[in-house]
Amino acid sequence: MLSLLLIVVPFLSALLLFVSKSKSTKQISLFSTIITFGIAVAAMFMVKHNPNTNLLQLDLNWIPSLGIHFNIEINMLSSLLVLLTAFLLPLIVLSAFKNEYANEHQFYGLMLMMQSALMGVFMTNDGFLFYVFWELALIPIYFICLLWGGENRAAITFKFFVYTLLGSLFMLVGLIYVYNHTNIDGMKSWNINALYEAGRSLNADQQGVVFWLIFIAFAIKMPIFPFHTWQPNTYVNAPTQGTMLLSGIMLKMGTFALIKWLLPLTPIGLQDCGHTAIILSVIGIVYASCIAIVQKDYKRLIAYSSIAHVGLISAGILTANQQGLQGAIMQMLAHGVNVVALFLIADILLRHTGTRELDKLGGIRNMNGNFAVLFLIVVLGSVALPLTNGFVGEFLLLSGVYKYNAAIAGFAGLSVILGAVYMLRSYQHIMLGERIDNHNTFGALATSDKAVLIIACIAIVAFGIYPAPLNSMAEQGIKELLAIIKPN
Amino acid sequence: MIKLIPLVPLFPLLGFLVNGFFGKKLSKSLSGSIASIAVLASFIISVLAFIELNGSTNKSNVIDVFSWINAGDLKIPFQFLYDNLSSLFLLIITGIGFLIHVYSTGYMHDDEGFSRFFTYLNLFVFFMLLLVLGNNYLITFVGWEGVGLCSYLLIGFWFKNTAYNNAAKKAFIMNRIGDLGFLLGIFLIYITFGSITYTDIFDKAGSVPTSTITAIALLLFVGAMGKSAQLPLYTWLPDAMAGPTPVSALIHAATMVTAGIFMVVRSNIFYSISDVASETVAIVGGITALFAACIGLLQNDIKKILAYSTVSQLGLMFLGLGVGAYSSAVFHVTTHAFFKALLFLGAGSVIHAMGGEQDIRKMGGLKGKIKITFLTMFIATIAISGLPPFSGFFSKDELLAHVYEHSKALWLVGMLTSILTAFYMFRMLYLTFYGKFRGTHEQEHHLHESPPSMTFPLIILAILSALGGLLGLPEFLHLPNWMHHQIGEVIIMKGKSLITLSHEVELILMCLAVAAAAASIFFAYNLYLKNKVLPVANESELKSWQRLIYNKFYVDEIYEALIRKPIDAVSDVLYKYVDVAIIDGVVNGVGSAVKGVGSVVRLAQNGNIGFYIISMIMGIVFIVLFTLLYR
Amino acid sequence: MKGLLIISGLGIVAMLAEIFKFKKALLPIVLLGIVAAYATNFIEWNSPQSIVYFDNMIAFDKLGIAFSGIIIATAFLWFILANDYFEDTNNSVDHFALVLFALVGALMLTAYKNMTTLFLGIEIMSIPMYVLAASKKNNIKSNEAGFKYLIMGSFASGFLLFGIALVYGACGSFDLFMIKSYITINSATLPSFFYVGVLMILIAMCFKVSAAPFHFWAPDVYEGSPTLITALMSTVVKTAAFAAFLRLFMISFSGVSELWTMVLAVVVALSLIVANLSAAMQSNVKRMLAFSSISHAAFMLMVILANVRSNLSVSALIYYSLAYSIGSIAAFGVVYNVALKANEDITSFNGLSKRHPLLAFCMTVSMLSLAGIPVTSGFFAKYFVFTAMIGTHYKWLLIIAVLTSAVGVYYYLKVVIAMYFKGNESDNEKLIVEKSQAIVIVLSTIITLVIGIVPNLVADIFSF
Amino acid sequence: MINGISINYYLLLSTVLFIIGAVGVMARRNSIIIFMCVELMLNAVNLLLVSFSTLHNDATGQVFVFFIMAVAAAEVAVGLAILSMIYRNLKTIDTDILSNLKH
Repeated sequence: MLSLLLIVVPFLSALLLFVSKSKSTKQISLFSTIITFGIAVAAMFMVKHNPNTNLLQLDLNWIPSLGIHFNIEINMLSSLLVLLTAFLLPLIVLSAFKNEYANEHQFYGLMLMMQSALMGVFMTNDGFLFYVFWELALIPIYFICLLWGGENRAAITFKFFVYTLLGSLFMLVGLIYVYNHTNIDGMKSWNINALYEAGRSLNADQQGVVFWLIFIAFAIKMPIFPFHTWQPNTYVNAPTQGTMLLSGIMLKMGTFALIKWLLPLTPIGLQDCGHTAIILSVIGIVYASCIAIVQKDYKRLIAYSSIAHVGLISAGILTANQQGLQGAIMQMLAHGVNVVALFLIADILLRHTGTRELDKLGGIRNMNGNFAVLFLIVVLGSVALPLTNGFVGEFLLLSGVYKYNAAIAGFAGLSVILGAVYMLRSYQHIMLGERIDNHNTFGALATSDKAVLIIACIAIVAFGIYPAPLNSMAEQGIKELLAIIKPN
Repeated sequence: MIKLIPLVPLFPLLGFLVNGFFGKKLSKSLSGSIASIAVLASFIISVLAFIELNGSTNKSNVIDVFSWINAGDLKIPFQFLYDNLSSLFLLIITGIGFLIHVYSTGYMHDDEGFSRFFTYLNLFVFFMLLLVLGNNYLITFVGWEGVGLCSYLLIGFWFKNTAYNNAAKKAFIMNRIGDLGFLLGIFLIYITFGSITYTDIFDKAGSVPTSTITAIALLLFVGAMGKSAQLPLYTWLPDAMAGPTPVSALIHAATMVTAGIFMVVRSNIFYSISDVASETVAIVGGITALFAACIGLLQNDIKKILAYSTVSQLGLMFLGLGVGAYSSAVFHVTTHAFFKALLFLGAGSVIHAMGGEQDIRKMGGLKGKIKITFLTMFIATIAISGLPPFSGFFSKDELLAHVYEHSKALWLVGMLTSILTAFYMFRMLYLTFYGKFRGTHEQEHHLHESPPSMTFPLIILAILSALGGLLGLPEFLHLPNWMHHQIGEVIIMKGKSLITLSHEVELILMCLAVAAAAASIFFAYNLYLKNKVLPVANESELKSWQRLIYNKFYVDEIYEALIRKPIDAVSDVLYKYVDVAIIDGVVNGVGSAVKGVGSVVRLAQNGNIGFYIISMIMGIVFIVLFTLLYR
Repeated sequence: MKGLLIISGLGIVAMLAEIFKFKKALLPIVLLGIVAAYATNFIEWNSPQSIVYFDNMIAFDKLGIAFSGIIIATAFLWFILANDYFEDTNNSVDHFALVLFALVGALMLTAYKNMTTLFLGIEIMSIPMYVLAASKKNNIKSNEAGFKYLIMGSFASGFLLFGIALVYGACGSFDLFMIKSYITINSATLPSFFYVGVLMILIAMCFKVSAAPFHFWAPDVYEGSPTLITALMSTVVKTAAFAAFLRLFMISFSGVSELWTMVLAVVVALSLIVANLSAAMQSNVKRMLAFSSISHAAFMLMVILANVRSNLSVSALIYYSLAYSIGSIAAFGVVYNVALKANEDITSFNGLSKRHPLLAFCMTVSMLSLAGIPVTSGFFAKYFVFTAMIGTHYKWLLIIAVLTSAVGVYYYLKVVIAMYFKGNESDNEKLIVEKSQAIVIVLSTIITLVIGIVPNLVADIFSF
Repeated sequence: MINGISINYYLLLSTVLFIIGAVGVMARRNSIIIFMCVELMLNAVNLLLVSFSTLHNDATGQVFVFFIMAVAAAEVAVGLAILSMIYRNLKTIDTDILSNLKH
């Protein structure tokens, strides 16, 4: 029931917004997202302390003849992603308060729609339903980018949509292929366990094919080098909240799906092809980091940094060991928070100074010290300084990759250095030194922006120092998953 | 008291929080006092705990704080290890830290970022304490990166100045290069031992293949190279002098930069097992020592001289570590902390008196004007030059004796370094305090001794620099070497760290060192005091070898040309050509190819019935023929 | 069968309307008649076995009734949508009659059991369509459309007949089951002209469903015909053609499937590529929908291809036809209304989201459905095709289908972008849509969504 | 064998006729001639059907021919109507002119 609420509450709120066109759109959305967050927290506690309650799962027969169920469940792993989604949405909604969007009831409505679909993606235990939610999540974000994006948005969102959709179609083919091999009492089934079983029963060649078919969809979504070129443009052109949704949560769809929908499905395929995929991921880390160094637009810089981060996450996942996977989960949580904060900062910069160009900024620290501190904490979180949230994930990820192959880990570890280079460089350009042009005021932060940044910073530090509550869940969840991937 | 050890890092953390959140609202004196008292409290606990430790038989105390990271078989508790090594470092950090806090209340008194400064300083102390207290590599690493962060913040303390910001960034990034090595070392340890907890792994090191141990030791050493500014990662340290002088004293002389030494001593078993690794450490240390000392010869910025001297001294310590002289190295860390902190603080006092001037060519004749500063700095200079009976003499001598036993060539390098050290230190002393005042009239008028809050730490440190040698009196003279016993507890393979030289040889070495230093001082005396030679103002008047040294062997420029520029260029190429042109080009190319083919294909739809019929018939003929023939 | 008779009767009634002057009442009568036809159809569905008519030349089995149901339902929606088409023309009753007779042909095609009825069904359906295509008498494009349709249609009929003749020559019968059994018994001694005959029939049927390289007529005819007639072509006519195709090749020629499956696979591949690539470059929405209908035809052919191999349920094809028909009705309805004041160029859609948000929403849903995005019916249609195909050894075809689907998304989205993104602020003149049409469009949209969310409503009923 | 003549000859003849018709449709520009060629194709089929009908001694083939003839007549009627309409609008029945709908 709780799990259904997580989908239904945002969905109904979105419908309410679409229909009512109320003046207090912002308040309604904030209220809805906070309620959802409350439910998510409750669900997480329940997972931890009372996992067998049937409040957490729901299994309705949707299309019986095809073995399709409306099957959603909050378990150890999904609760973390659900929590992330529920945690970020209020922040994203709040961050939009200072922007005046035309037709804002639609804007907020679409965001809530998106939340609903994302929740579905993370919770579902039915392969078909997964695909449906996966695509459904694409539509609101497409419209958000299309209707409220920057210049040239039509062509860019177009590419984004077609590109990701192409990937999804391949995934659909891969999933159907596995589905065709399922057999539950003579019936085919889309149930995740049936799919796992069917996937494992395939021979090496078949698993390899399925692996690539599905991996491509995730690789495009995350995105992994060299399927990433839609991403920077889309991130830059999307409205800030769209970018936050894309990078903060939607990106995690890819990584999470990799964990839940690919690794256990094709263990042999992973063994045979995982290496190539890891290498692609790792190339992406260094490649995107290098490119981030020379970016002039701060938002684009963050976009590339996101590619680098996700490359490491993906590499960690594909190593399929406890540390890599657990690190991936932790890093997803951390990256979600950090990147949302970073994009908000980019938006604040744009609103207060009219530009995001590094060369035109500078000296803001003189004008607003509090902002500088918050910004710095976020930067430190994203360069994974110890005792920030980014560290635990990155450390575990790298140790997972190291376990897999030391040389690859060494190469991937370059991100430790390069990340510091581009993050500190941009921070210096924006905040430090003297102001270049003659704008000498930056102004105080809006309360909503400040609230978002402070909450993000608290999360960054708190979960950096004491990650255990989340980490223990990730550990447990990954252990269960590994028991499926590597039964012996 | 040992149970209270978690309080030691907690106090500075609290100080940090108080100053960080409320600093702006507090008065300067309150803000400074809070910070200083926090460190003082830690110092007091450290002292009490130290006494307890020395009285007890249990030399290795593990204190659980909380459970931190668990990932399958990788379990990393937040755990402290309080033993002879960490207890000593605690004393150094909190003791000298406290003095420098006190000093800073005076030095930074007029700065607008006063409370911010103490916020950072307290945070630094917190991280430094974590670094030495951790019972596993990861907590050490947390401290390791944390002090790097504080170093970054403090170097760039005056954030309006772009050069300072660049220096800060450089420090952070250089350190991160080392940190990557450290991190990889940690991973290898984890893979090898299944744990990264000190108390679990050191005993097992003997049963691991030496090649693995070598790899671990070398990777860890990469980390040490970054943090302790060894070749080739040393260039950040001289630039780090951009920070306020107390910072240079605390972070870039007494504590943070010795973290590398600490870590190597902590991991001594690896270096004892692996000859390759220890050789490397020794050679890198030796070369760095000599190299930095050379550069120090011709520097004119008072803080830069001290910075290169620090690099050089750190090199000496690594030289010692490389030959297995762990306790001597720690001994030298201790004495170096005293006299180098003193030198920096003294330099700070000089700069304070000179109204911000750092160029020794514009100083001179200060000894009468700022007596306490002069006297204390004089003591420190003697100490660093290795003249008995000051502390530097004992520690350096013990260290070089070890080196001599191990390798004559390296010993020669060490000797040369100390000769050069004596020279440039006295050059600095003479140019600063003797002769005539060369600054502006205004500066001369302004000259004054620093307030008591600054001179008090100077005096304490001067006493320590003078008497610090008592901690490790030469054993061959049948005197008690306390340091050796103290550190000996944490050395797992003791054999390597014992000196087997005959007493005569040691005595000769000692005399030789003293004589050489004295000669070098005399040379400096002749040059700068008697002949009143002044460093030239213009670079073009230098001889070519001097110019080479003056420009620090162009290392920064080489790095710029070999690393930074290529990375920027490659990144630019990657972005403009590979990413936008090739990869995105392919993606867009597919798109436009579809459109292109589409616009060609649609031409077939030309509207002419005749053509449609022909196409149909061709289709039919093809299908029929193909099918029938194919069958 | 009773439905077929009712509709034939309706056609005759329509012709009488002019004489007996009840033109105004004709539409209600026709709608009532169609409802009645649907009802009888439904009753037949529930009767235990199929009833045979005309010496086994027509028999409404489950398959036939299912397709008839779709056709009748679509026609019902179409008639409501088209009411002002009939009002506009001065001889509207004739058009009524023509559409109804075409419907009769279509129904016949769902239930034929004999080559004769196949041929008659095709012609009864096609000849009125030729006239309807050319029904804008003074519009040169409409004339041209009718002419092209006629010439090429009769040309294709020639091939169909030639093929039928050859098959008859080999087997000695027009009856589908007789042919089937003859093939099974004498599979080794079939004369080579028999094979040519089968291929000829295949080609003619490919023409009727407009598969490449026999698709050339479709874009031109779709574009030139009055929009509502195009809607009829892409729904009723297309569904009927597929019903015929399916029956013929499932029943009669399944014994020689290795002969034609390869050909069909090539045809499908060619259709997918040509249709999607050409559609991507169209600026006329109607023409774009024509090319899109070719691509959907290819998808439906894939089901036939897969069925032969894996004997999967034909419900996939039925579902696909339904989804496509409903989606097309909505799409053409919107195109028709948008083009009333302007033309069918994509620029006419600019800013539709402001001029008529409801219409824009419906168009978006039907575009997403045609593009095959969940949770629209089009997605399930594609899903069924993929599921059917993945068990066969035509996996390469699947890859082509996936790739070209992505191209498809491109051109469907172009319309969406035009509606929501393009257009200047000043040109916000509201679009006025007649209520009955709006109802049909919204209804179709709702059906699209409902059977997209609960596909088993349809799929389970039609699983055999 | 029909009256001592092999069926293949009938087959050949009607095929040739059919091809002539098809080529005519393909090559000619005049719409009327195109119609005539279509008729030729249909009549080729008729011939074939009749001969097979005789071969098989089965009347259905000949019945089919009646259907074809009826349908052909209807087709031509519609066709000529459309043609006359086109002629009214364009004053020509050349198929080359009828290519407004393209690409």
